[in-house]
Amino acid sequence: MTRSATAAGVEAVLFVAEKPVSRAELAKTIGAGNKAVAEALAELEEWYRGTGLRLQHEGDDWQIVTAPEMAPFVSAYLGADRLRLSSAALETLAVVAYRQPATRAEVESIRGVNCDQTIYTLMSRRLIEELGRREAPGSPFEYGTTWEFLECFGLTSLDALPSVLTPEGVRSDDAVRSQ
Amino acid sequence: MTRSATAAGVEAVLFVAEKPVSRAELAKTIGAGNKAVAEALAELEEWYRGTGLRLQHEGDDWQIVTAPEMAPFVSAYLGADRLRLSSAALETLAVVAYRQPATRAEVESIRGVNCDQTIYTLMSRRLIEELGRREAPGSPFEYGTTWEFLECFGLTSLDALPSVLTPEGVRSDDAVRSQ
Amino acid sequence: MPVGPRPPDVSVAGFEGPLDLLLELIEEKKLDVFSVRLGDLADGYLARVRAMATLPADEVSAFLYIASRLVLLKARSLLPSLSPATDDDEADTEEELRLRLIEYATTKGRAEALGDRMRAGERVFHREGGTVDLPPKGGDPDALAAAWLKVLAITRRSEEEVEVPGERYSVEQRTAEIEALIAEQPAMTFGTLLGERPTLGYAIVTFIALLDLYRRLVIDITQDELFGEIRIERKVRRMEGISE
Repeated sequence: MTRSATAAGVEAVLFVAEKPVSRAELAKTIGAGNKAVAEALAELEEWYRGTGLRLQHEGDDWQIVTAPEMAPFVSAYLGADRLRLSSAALETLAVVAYRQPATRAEVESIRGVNCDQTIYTLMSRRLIEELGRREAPGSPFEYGTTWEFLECFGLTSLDALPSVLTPEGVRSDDAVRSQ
Repeated sequence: MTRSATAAGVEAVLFVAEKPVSRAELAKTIGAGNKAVAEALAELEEWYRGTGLRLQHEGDDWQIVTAPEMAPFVSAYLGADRLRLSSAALETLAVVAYRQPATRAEVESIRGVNCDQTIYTLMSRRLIEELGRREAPGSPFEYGTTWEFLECFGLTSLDALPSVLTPEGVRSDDAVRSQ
Repeated sequence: MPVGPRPPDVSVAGFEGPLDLLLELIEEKKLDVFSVRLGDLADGYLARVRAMATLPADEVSAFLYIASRLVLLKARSLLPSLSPATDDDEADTEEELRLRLIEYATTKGRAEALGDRMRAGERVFHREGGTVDLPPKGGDPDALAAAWLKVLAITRRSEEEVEVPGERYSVEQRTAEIEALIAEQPAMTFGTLLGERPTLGYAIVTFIALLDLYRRLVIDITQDELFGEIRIERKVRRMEGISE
């Protein structure tokens, strides 16, 4: 009934991964041999039979997806007319929307926490995009919101973003831009 | 060995959800009754024992997360930092976690020192949040713990907070509940 | 995960606060928090506060508050006529302080349990998603604005917090100053000791120093009426050669 420790480790990593992961990367992350990882993947594949999940691979890249039979439920959930973002992702989106163009370092310094994962999520939802590189040390990417973002939030343009007043009554976007 | 169809559906929906989903929303999405969903969640909880995943909930909102024992692998994959808090911050967090909702004055009266700094530290790490204002003189903010808190401490729910004996030998959680 | 510098959480001389110091004293002496006479701890407590090199001004008041209550409890046990004026004055009873100590001990135990979990590092992770191909829809601009406001509020606080820590005083240093002064001048008032426009921290450190000198029988403190001027007098040593 119990799974091997390697299979549990592979499952956890694939669960959080937002893109397919190669067997070599899995082996490196888990600290296991290629053979053990191959066995773990076979074990998982077997295990997911009859569950809501399944293991999918293209060549040597693996990912967990929902089982095709569950498609009606998944689209009922995702298709509902409501944007679903974690509160972390919503905060990151707010920073990018009000401050664009913003680099990852700027977003992180404003939020005070690492934003790698949320930026990736927002990019894959096409709510934000890379605008180009800033002419600054390290040439960081600048991020901005997309056309889909305006569409999703029902905004005619960025000027239609709700204006937020700071406690001093300054419009927050002005306050930040003048910093 | 096979899961019920409801459990598989619940699993698939929770897998694609990027934020916790309430039992009522699960029921509506799957087209099942509340009771069937409750049973499916219990089934999943049991099923995940010994795997790389586990079920977490706060009140009635549910989410799939990685198992705490897998933290080293997942952190390695995501490049996540380890949480570090001073013992002062941990004390403030302990008061908020076990007594929530708690105001700043309550935390300070228990700890006997000013807690501005530690409350700020915990807020900026998203471990606690303002829940709203209490209807009392001065309308002070009430604080509670977040999902991030449950995740950082590997707790399946607030019921899983470590139970500590008070000096009287009473289980502290009982002591709190009887208040 | 934090990025960038954060102001450190201050803890004084290894203690998280005055209640922590008091608990430590009880543990060191292997006493029982339920039965110890708290007034008996006044001397030990003041000695510890005195030994602290420096205290940030805003923390001093917390230590002073407990010190003054311990001294009051001690005085009451020596002079039973000093029993509380009214029973409403619940804040002054020994039981109230004991309950606070017990509650703090519980909190400390919980904090340690949380700390153990934190150090074990067994956190969990959720999925952020990302494998979804459907175009996003149904965003709520107000929710977005609220998230922005929340981030702004936290950022603003971090800017406010970067103030330089205020003045620091040493109780020991202040005690030595007053002791030298009283050796030259047999009587003075609290007001003169404070001088013009004292800061709160300075007043508190001066007051703790006086409590300490009083405990060591160096001075006498009198006050003729409530809120009247506090007079400080050099204590006449009845028997020369007695040291503490």
